[in-house]
Amino acid sequence: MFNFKFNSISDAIFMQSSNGQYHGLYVWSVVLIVLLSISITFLVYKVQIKNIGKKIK
Amino acid sequence: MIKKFIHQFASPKTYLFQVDRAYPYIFYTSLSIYLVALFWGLFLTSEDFVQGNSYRIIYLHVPASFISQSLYLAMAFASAIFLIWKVKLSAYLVRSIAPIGAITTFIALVSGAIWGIPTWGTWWAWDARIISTLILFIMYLGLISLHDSFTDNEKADKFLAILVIVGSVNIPIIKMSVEWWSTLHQTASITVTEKPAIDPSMLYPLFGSIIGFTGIVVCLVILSSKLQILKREKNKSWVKDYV
Amino acid sequence: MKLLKFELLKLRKKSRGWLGPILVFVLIMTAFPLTVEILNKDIDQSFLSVLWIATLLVMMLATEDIFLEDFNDGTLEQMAIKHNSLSGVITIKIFVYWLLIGLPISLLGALYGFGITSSADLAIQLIPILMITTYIFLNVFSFGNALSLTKGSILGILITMPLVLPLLVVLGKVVIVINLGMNFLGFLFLLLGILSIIILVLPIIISFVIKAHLE
Amino acid sequence: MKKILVAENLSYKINDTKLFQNLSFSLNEGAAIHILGSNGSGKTSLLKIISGLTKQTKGEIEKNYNKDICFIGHKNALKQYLTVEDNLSLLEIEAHGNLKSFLQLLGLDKLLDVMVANLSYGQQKKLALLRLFLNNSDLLVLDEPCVGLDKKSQDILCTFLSDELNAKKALIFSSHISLDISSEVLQLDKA
Repeated sequence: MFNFKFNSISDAIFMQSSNGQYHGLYVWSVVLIVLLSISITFLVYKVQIKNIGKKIK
Repeated sequence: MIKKFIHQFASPKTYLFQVDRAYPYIFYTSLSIYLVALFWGLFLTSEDFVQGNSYRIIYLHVPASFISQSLYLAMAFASAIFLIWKVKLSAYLVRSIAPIGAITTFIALVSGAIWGIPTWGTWWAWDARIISTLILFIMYLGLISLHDSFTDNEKADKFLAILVIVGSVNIPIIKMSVEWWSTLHQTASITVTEKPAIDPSMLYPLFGSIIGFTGIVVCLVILSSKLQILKREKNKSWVKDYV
Repeated sequence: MKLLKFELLKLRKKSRGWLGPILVFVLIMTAFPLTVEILNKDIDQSFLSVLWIATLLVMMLATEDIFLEDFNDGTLEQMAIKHNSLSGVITIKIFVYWLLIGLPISLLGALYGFGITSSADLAIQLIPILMITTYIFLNVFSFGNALSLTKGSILGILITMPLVLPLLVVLGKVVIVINLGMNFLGFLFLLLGILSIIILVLPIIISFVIKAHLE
Repeated sequence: MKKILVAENLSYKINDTKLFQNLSFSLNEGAAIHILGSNGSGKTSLLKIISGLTKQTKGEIEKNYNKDICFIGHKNALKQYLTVEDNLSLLEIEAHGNLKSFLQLLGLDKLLDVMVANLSYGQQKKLALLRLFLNNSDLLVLDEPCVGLDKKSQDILCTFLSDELNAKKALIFSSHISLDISSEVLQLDKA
């Protein structure tokens, strides 16, 4: 259950499936989009809170 | 009695202090849960028999679409509390959940579209759940623009709450009506009543990612509501002390 | 009764308010066969979807200043003070709009249905469906316009369009229901059920919204 | 003497700005209250609270009257694209024997077929007041009734209002110029 399903890093990046297609592009772009949008949102809110804090002071 | 209790407990001041204390715990636990679940899901589970490796998107897509609908429910709940007991804090919460809901719905839509390319061969289909998610996205944006177009905040709060509640009646109707169409979408992988249709080795990381993502989104809501409170109560003396 | 008469007079005297939407409807329904160069039987198929969209659009236009004018000149204020149930006033208002705009459009829609598909059955079945649909649309868009009262109709459309999309999906079924001779009455009762809920609930919500505007 | 209106400790605030606080007054049959105050002191808000459009933030208000209230605000509630006659059609005109005399008094009798949009501002205001005269309500609430009226019309308004007061109606109004009516003064200012 806890074994790596990929033999090398490049395998994990390309993610070739048993039907021969490479799915790495799709999986990794989704990962990128999710992590990016979440972290950008965090950043935007932190900056805005900081700005309004300065204004109130 | 209840009214008094709610008003005491739900003052923006106490909320902010409580939430500030809890924030780091929630953030770091949920972040680590999420990352572990993602790692597990992306590298340690075996590939799906039918969909191949692309099924791994499930660990990103399902949490987002789950949370996008739950956030609307939360908004409807908060709106009801605001309209019944006139609790200011819940009005702030409704306004601050809306943009977060829009972002998670956006993530659900985009990840679903990308997932559709290798599995269905198309990135968009006029399918029941895709349409209802798209409508949900538009509704979130509409809610934000409604609130922002009023300069009088108290009025805006009232209208927003009314629209959220009317819209919440609409969401199950959208689902039902659209499901009349024949659909491409797989039936829900996990339901409460039935035994899960996917293998337990895939289920644990999925649950982990849902829990972790929920925690992260809760942190976002906390930040957003903090911004909202600071904006709206900036003339109060306790806010100056707080900052 | 007096109020109904007065509302009728108001809308009747304002010809761009009721004649305008009807003419827009006529223009859309006349223009759409020009935009596609297809066989007659294809027009039959696409006719209904154009009909629904045209009705939707025209109802949006029609409700644009259903409350705005009365709000600007203070009539709404007077009504909210004088009449115990503002929701009753709103029901009357929407009914008048339906009488002068929704009803003619239902008949015209059926006429176009006969003209384009040359099927009398379809035309006759379209009349009750359109009558109910226009009433539902008028109610929902009035709600949107009440919410965005002073902020322009774009906002109103933006927030109420999602609310009527399920109805469009249901209407999409009409083709199948009529062509395959499925249970037409059952379908009609479904629409009537939706309408009765909306008639009961929405005016109350709208009156709540308008009272908040008057504060 | 019947009390038409009793207000106790009324307070009102908009968006955290306090307009007035702990305002108490009462209004008897046949009496009038003149609300005075600088701009932004909450005159219109108070009148709106009395007529039930707005709710006070704190305090109680007790209303004892049989027939409905009559309110005239800044907006005159006239339909610009209808004639004078049509605008009056919502009222029970037949029931009013003195409509004609009122029309003549205000100089509107020859204008019945004219669209309201073609009337001058003062004439429109008079028309709006005419609807008030024909109304049979126990409490009259007027917000700045004299704006745009000439001296003669003001006098007509005053005599009319005095008549109403003699008929045991009650009146509450705000105005910058003093009207020739016996009235209590209620000073609204940020103290």
